[in-house]
Amino acid sequence: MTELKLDTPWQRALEQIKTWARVNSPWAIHYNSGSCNGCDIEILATLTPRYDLERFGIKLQGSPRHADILICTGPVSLQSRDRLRRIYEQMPDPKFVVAVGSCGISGGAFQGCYNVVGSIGEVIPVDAYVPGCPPRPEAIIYGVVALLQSLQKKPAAPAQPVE
Amino acid sequence: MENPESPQKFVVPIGPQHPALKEPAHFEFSVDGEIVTGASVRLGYVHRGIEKAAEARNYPQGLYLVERVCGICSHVHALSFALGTEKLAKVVAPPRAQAIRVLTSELERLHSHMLWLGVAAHEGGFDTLFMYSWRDRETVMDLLEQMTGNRVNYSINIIGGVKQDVSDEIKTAILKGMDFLEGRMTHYLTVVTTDETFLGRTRDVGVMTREQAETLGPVGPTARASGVPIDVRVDSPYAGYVDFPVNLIVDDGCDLLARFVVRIKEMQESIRLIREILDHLPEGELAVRVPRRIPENEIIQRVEAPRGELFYYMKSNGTDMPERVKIRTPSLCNWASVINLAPGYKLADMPMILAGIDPCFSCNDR
Amino acid sequence: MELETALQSAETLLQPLAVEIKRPEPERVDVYITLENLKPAVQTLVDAHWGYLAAITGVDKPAPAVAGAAPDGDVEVLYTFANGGALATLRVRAPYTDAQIPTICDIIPAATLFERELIEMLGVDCIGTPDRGHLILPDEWPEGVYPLRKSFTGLNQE
Amino acid sequence: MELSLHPIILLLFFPGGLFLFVAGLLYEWVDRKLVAQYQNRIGPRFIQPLADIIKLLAKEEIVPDGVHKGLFIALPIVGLASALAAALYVPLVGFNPSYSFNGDLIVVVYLLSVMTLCLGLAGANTADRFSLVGATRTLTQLFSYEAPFMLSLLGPAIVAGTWQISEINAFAIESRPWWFAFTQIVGFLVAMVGLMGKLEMPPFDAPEAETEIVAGALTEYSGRGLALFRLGKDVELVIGLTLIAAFFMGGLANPLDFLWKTAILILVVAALQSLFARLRIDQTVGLWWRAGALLALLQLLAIILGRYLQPVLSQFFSGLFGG
Repeated sequence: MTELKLDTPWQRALEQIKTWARVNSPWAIHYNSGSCNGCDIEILATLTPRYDLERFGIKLQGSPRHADILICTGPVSLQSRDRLRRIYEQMPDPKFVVAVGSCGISGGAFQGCYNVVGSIGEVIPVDAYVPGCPPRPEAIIYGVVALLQSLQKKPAAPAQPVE
Repeated sequence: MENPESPQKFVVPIGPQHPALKEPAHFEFSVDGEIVTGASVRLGYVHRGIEKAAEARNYPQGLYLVERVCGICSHVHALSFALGTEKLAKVVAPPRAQAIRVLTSELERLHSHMLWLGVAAHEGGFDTLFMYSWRDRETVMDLLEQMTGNRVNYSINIIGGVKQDVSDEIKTAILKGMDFLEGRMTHYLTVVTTDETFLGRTRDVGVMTREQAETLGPVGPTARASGVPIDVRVDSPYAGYVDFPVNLIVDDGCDLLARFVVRIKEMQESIRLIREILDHLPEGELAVRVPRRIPENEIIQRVEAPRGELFYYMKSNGTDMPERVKIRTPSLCNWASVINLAPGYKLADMPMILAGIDPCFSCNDR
Repeated sequence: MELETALQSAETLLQPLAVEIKRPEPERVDVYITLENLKPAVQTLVDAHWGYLAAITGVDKPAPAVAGAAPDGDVEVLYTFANGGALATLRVRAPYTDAQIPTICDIIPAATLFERELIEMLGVDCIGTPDRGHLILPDEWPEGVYPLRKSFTGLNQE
Repeated sequence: MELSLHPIILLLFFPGGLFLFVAGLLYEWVDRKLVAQYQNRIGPRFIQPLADIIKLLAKEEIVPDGVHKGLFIALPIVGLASALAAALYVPLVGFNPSYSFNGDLIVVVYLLSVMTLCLGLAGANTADRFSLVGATRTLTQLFSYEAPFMLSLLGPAIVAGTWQISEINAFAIESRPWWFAFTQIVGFLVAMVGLMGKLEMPPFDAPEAETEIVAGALTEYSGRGLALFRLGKDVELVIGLTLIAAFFMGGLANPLDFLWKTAILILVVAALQSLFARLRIDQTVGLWWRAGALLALLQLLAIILGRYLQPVLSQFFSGLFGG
């Protein structure tokens, strides 16, 4: 869809407000596509009193329709490959993906296993990787906040459809 | 357990992605109104083929892999694999290493049960207990990190012993943490047994009588909450449990409330055990040398994971790679009890009943 | 029940049906039985309330030490029962060509999960098992490919 | 306090639209912050609800297929409109309501439940399983808390002898020391719990139980529809709190009154939210019909008896206390 790029001050101001809102209230949804749930309990730990993601406005949502960020873990087992793609397509634009854990980057300890695709990047476009097995809650928070800051510079391009 | 899908039945699919499930699995509850009439589960979303991968890795690499079967009970898998390999090689780890292994597995039981207490309360909509129990769990995670260097997948085991020692400074930190947790445990026990709305959600829900428990074959706290006295630490003590005996905690409440009570009492028992281990930590070196090539042999090793009896069958063929590693995790046994007991209860009870057996999908999909 | 008495009772119970009984480890007894008296053996253990079924393990190409290994290799299935500290394992062998093993789901209903895994992982056909659906393998897994067999070297990515 | 402003300003800016949105967002923030503090967490910043709404408005709105498009778009708008309409008859910020006529209490309670009706219809509109279950639960909960909530509000109305909210508010201001919360304690409790049922706050959030049916009727909504529904809920929170404060806490004479009384109420509501586990839908309905409706009826009986015995009693009391 070609967006009519009006560069009037009103348009720029509106764009700034939209980016400010997106950066300050990123709702997340979590999907474990085959991980050993080490990363998943660290993601849940970020919601609890000591780390408390709600300070940054990040709320874990249940339905893909309500979410902006897909926090995905695990080396994408064959069974959950097209589920992952379906969830990604159910999310409204603008959407982002954070791959948590070294399994999502390169398959981690399960490289070469017969039922594993290997990395999340092969299934859906990923915006931020958080390495670690499992990464500490601080690292996960840093990854999501870094993604938000990168939004500050360039406003979100509409995601290209996944083939 | 795929029951026939008759068209007029209203089927509620709780799919791979669902806020109640921390890990993917596909449940289909056939419902009329709010009452569940049938339940079926499709696992396999987290299957990575670890048993096949273990055959292509030598023993130390296998230890690294087996720790990542499940993130919550990683030490127990590594302990079982290490004990099994030592049995294959007819080697016994030194007593100090055995005691440190038991210390770590009891700390892991504490953090796993607290994690479960939070998630089960969250399933029932009691978010405050979720937040409180996970806040207190951070103390155990700090202790584990101080002792082993990592919060999850602490890999303190090596084949033949342990890597890190327990210095006096760590000992005092653990004892201080245990005092704090003991107070919290009594608080949780009172909350779980007196809070009216919580009792409304757990009393007489998901009842499994003793006879059903014997036929459906659950293991661990789910079985002990229905009066079945099975606990590998008591039945066939392994590692340090020989010199630090555990007293069995059984409750014949048979319902979800009993499962909460059994697990909280188990945490109190773990705290007592940790204190006892730290008082009489045996002296000696930490590990013993194990040859790279393990002679041809075949063993069965059973270990008590936080969720129940973990069963390892290992077969070596003289090379430095195992010929067969069979991992039967406790969650696999507990599934039969959930699926057969679900009909009759309300749809709103399903997340609580599922959380009652503390399912770990990465454990049972391997 | 004390460890030794448990093992003794298991041995006496299974003596008539067993081809051979061994004690590989102090707390474990192995009972080699033929395919036909698998069900009666399981039935006797269950009737005597001898512990519970801990696991069904499939092993591909067992050690040639036991006589009668089929020429093109075969699968050995171990039914392990646990009673307190004692373990009793019933060992059954089935050649690749027609790996047919009678199901024990009618005696122990909870064994259906173990059998489903055995069927899809090692290609052993449990006759009469109530449910043969994939337990942990993905839906689009090709037919006839059994991952835990030594002959399987990896899913040739299509 | 009388407010003489141009009706358009009344409608669009001050107690009406814009101010109500800001007040709703602030109250939602106070509510989330308090619940977080009770749970030992830090909780969101004060601009969080504003950022949520703007972000949702800027998101792409997906209309799922198998859904009646017109209804899908219209329901959130109707829901928010009915909530805003109800705001006109309620003494917001201590000023007299912009419009009031005899019998507007019934109209306000009806308008507030139109919002829940829209939610139920929105859920039933889509084919998604979770929304269908959510819709049935929303409607069952609507029918269960409506009666006790209405009966408990009737208490002060009967004592004040009128159906007009502004007059009840004036009556409550006159009898200042005798707050209705003390004289009609049962009515106050049932009204408070009724408000929490109406806004589907935990422990009554079975219709949108996150761990059972994802987001209940709102599962399929994204972007604008979701923003309007959330805004409607916030506005209803403000209206509900003002209504209960006006009736049971000695009326709202000036903005300061409004502020500290609703602050107390939201403190109590947040505490109740974090104290209990979520009740199943059959438990909530059982609680309402067995406890709620019965208590409210007893309360009404007591008031009616009090009305007729009042002339007799007042001489007795005046004799006692010297008038």
